[in-house]
Amino acid sequence: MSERIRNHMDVLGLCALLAVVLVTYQRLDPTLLSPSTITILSAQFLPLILAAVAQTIVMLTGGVDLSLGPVLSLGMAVFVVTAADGATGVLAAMALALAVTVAAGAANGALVAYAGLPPIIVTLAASFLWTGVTLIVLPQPGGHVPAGLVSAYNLGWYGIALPALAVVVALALWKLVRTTRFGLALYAVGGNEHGAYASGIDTRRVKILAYGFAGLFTGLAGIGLAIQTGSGDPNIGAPYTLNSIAVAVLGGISFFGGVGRMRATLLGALLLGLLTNLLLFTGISTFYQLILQGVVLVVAVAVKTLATRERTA
Amino acid sequence: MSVAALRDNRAVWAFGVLGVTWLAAIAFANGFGTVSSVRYLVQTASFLGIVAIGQTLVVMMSGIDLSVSAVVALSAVVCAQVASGSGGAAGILVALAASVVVGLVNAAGLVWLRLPPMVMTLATGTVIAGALLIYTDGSPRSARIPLLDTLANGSVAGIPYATVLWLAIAAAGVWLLHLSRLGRYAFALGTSEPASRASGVPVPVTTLVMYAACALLAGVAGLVLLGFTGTSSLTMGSPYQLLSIASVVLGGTSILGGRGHLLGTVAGALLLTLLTALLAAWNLSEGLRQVTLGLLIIVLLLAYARERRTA
Amino acid sequence: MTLLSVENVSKSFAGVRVLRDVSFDVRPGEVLGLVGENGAGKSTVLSLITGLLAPDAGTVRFDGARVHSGIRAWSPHRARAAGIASVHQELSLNPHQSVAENVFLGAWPTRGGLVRHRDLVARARPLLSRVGLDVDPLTRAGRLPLGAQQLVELAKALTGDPRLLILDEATSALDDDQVRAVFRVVDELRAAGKSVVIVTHRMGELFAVSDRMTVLKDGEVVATRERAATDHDDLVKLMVGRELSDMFPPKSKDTAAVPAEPVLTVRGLAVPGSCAGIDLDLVPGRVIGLGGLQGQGQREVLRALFGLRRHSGQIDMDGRPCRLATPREAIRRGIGYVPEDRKTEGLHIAHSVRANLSLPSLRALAPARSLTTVSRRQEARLVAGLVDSMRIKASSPAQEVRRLSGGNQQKVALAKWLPTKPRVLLLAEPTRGIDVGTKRQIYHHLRELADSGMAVLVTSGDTMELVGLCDEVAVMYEGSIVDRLVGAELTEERLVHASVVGQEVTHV
Amino acid sequence: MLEDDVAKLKTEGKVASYETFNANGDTSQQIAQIRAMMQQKYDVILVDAGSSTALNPVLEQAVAAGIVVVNFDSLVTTAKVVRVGTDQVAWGRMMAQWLADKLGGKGEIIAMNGPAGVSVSEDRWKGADEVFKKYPDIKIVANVHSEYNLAPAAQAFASAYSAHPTIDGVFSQGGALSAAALQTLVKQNKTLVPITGENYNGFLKMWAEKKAAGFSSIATAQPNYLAVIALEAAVAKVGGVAVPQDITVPLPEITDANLDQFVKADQPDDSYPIQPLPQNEIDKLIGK
Repeated sequence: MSERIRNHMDVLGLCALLAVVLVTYQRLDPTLLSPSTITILSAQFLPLILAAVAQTIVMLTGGVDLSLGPVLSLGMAVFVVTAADGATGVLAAMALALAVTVAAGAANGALVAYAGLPPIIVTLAASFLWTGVTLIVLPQPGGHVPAGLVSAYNLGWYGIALPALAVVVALALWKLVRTTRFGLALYAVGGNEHGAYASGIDTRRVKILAYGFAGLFTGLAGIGLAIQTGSGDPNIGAPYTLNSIAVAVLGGISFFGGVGRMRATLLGALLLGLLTNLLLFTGISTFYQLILQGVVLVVAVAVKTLATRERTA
Repeated sequence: MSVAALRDNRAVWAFGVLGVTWLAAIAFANGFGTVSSVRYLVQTASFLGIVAIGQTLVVMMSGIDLSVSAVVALSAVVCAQVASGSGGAAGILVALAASVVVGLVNAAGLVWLRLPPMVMTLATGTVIAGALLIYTDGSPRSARIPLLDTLANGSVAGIPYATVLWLAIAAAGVWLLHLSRLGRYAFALGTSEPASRASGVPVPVTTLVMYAACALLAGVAGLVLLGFTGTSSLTMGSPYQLLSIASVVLGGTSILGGRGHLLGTVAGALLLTLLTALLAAWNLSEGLRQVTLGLLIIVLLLAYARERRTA
Repeated sequence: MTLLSVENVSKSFAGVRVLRDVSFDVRPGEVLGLVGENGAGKSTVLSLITGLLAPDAGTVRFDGARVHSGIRAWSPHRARAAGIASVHQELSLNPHQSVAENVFLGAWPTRGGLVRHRDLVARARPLLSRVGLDVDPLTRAGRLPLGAQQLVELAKALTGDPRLLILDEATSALDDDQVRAVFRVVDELRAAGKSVVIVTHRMGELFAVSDRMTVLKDGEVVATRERAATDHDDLVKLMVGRELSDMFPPKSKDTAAVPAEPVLTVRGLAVPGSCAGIDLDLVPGRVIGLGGLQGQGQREVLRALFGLRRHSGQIDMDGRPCRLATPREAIRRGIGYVPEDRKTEGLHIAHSVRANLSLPSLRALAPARSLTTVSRRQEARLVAGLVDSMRIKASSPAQEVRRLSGGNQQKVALAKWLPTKPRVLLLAEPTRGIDVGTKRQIYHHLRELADSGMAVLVTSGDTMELVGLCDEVAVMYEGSIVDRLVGAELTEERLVHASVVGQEVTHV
Repeated sequence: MLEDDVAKLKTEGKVASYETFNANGDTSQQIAQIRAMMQQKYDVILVDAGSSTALNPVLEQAVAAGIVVVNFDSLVTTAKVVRVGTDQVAWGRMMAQWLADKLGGKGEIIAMNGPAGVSVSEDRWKGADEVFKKYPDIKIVANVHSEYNLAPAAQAFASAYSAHPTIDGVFSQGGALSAAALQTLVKQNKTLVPITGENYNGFLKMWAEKKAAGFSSIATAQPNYLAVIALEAAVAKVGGVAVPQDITVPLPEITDANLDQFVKADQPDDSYPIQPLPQNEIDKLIGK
């Protein structure tokens, strides 16, 4: 079954790298595996992980989402503007924020599906749009997140790392979606769109749903970031657009669609996050962090491409 | 050219939309008819326009350059830094050389490492941003270089030098992309890479030249900006990253490559600058302004930049 | 009683009528052959039936009901639900998903809303064996050879237990064994009272399987014939409107005489995983064929000689060793290549006829002394000459290649090499999916080129073509040349026999 | 300036080691860095906040962990850390008041603001808006947002200006913005209307140059000694001094009259010249 081994090669490679990073990390920070460190780290990584999940979904359809950062900010803004104290208040605000980001994603998807515009330029134009909407919802940093929620999330809740739990739940949700017909159709549309259409798959519906799901996970990332920081900031999402692409690519998701696994994206996000943190411990100037990020990206993708490419002259 | 061919030519559309928008601006907004306003618009459009011409070269071969923003900053910062020690001429040369090197590195990554253009240029952009932080220790310098000062701020017969430079670059670009052999190769690559390889298109050379030219133009834009403001900063290129791509697309060039005309990008850059200026002239909140800009771009793309369905 | 009826259907694209008043019907338990030259409108008619297109006028009825009416538009989705399945020459598989996933593409069986892989595999197996395919259902579809992928398509078409199966050039990538498997399925369906519409350019297959044949020409139905009431010549006459006696040009006159010096000698050519020990002598004036079943390494030999595959072995040109590591080197040495996959590798289909024809010759049209500026005048002259001599039918040189018929596309893919004055021409499946009239033209062109001193190497899955066209055929089996047929030995029987040597199954 | 002070305090034995972290505009990154500092048990964290709200939880945790956290320049909203800054609303008020007086309470102006959605620009505008509300005859014809960066600011101003060439003054929130506005007027050879400013040397130089031509301005500063005060406050707090939670440093005022003391003709454009604050003033501010 070399076929299956080949399919898991990149995941195994990422796992090995991650193990190396974790061991190094553990030596520099022995509290790595304590509940409080896990809570803190997972709170820190959650937005990037979920943003990368969203980006992965879009990339699986063969697209790319340049409006991810603004939509993340939008979700955050709607959440902090509407969040009231108490469980119902928070849940209502979450639902509203997610509804808005799902709608934003679905709007992107509808433009891609019906307008015949390439995803990259639809989402490029949409990035201006959603930035504007965010600024209307939340003109300056502020808003309100119940203090109890913030501390439970960041410091642990009866010893449970809520952010880690949230990531696990989100990924389980994806796993479920992945095994539905829609999940398979998503891969089919990404792998051969015309073929999928000719086989009776409603490719437009699949795309709109896919972008909608991406909106959902982007919104969750925004809410996570809001709870982590206890407030909203209309500009905070911007770096996530390119970072999420970097993570997805690191996880082996192809720009051409139809190829890649979510667990690889997860590993990519953890790897990139831990590596950056590691630099903070080693005392190397943080200026080198960007260089490291760029080099890791190039090396990882180049190794994968060169290892798997057809042997042409 | 027949009427049907004109209707199908999206670059012509871009100029049409630009003309209509401009007329509408003159009719319905204050001050857009004056000579000084026109002059200022074309001057400010030049910065974006120069970057966008470079971007067109790579988009046409189905690539994309996400490192242009970093190269704009790189060129300005390096020039300012070097000029303070070794004089303006050295600064300019070193800055342009550094830009070209970035372009060559990008192309090398695509050709020999087979990376997708988005990944490679994103990565070089990130690395440059980091390298600039280290190089300047976080605080880049300012510099007054007479040549750049004149280039950015001077004018001849009422036309800003920056605009003259832009148009000259556009003319060179038209030759490179539409008249020269290399341009044909770029179009071929943009349409189908396997067919191009099998037709003997020199893929490495074409890629190297086009990406180097793109980076060089981003570097030129950085220098003009340095001359315009007299200062360099690490983020001075960021507005040009997405706007240069938007200009290319609004100019009717297909983001998938192989279709469009470089002159359309000139219209695209002007159109974007004009729209931004129009929105600035209206007293809207920044949020509404962004929403309007986003919607306008989407509407324009829907009007004439739709891709043909392959089905 | 009819299952499907097409009534007075018309359809235009961009003002060009491609179908005019087309009517025919398909009865239950019947196999209808739909024949006609390329561009006659067969694919368009089929697209109307499968929901990829809607007609401008006329009606399509399936099971008595009009399909293009009502609130919901007819679509592949609805067609499939109604019991219409189709297999096309162009694959609709997703290369990245498993065979099992592909077999149920778009109609995955679920339990509790979820798709279980174990179910998929279990349910895919019988379907795969029904089409004679022995592969692990978990293999990625993209890893299978082309013919096997085509059979996966067929298995996929059978999933919904279709009442009407459409086979559109579905056998063109298959070898004889695989074709037999397909026909077995067709017979089963017919026996079960289901219907089949088949489109193929291989006349033999058509007569082997159809009950009736409807002939399309220039978008109109010219005749529908019972199989018993027609023969090969009759059909061809209907398709092209004239008799086709001289399908193949006469072969080179001096086969028996001492051949000229080979321009390219190949010794021990090997491509890892595909072929080994290949010896070939390509001689000016001669057309050499590479025969055998599908996928025996023929394609890789050509790709290696054109520098598209890494290879080892001794290649001499004019008696001197040469390296063919990239297509550019091959082209510089005077080699031209017309790949079987013309839409991705042979042509820039989104570009104009002009741009395609001039691309390999730009070095001459834009020399360094003109600062590499392409001379439009010379280019126009070159293109006009080629369009004229190859009789390429295009509205203008600016027309996009994808708008041309398959035959004209193939002519462009061939013509673009001529100005580079190649000494060796490599062609893979030069007439796949091309109508009879154009086939004939291409055969004659190839012979003319050979007569003018070119060495031609052709691979083909069509034995008749190899026998009719080539001076010599090297038969490949599992990556090696197992037989060489020249002169009187070169017959269809010998060729087929050599192709299956080493196989347990004997040819019937 | 901060480095000098660090060196001084090191020789006095009050600071053992000192590290700089740069988040490069990424707030999530800044949070990660502060976490790392907490884990490495720094005694003092000085922070120039990338977001006015996003850092609140992590900084509060740092305080809870016993670290002395002093926030300077761009301030956060939590009251649990020591904040050293200026009153941005007052900044806007001061500039707007000067402009209103200059125009005699009447005229058309363009407002040049910093990037939308950032507290500093929103606060400065809040102060200015309060003032302008009192003068119904002052009409804000265009309200422009741009980065605190010359090139985009110049483009934004030029756009607004070409639509409204008859303005009587410019309210500007920052030095680069003021410089961009003034530069545009000079380049286009237009009347030099009053423009509010900041101690951005490029602007000060141009102001000094055009003063003779009748250009008038006012400028204030976000003094770079805020960092020094922050450091001194932190060291004092570790040393047991009762440092106030909020240290509001008074805004300096640069006018046509005292411009010469500030402008530094020999220094680059992007420096922010300021008169140093005497040590006794600092001590007073930090409650020594």
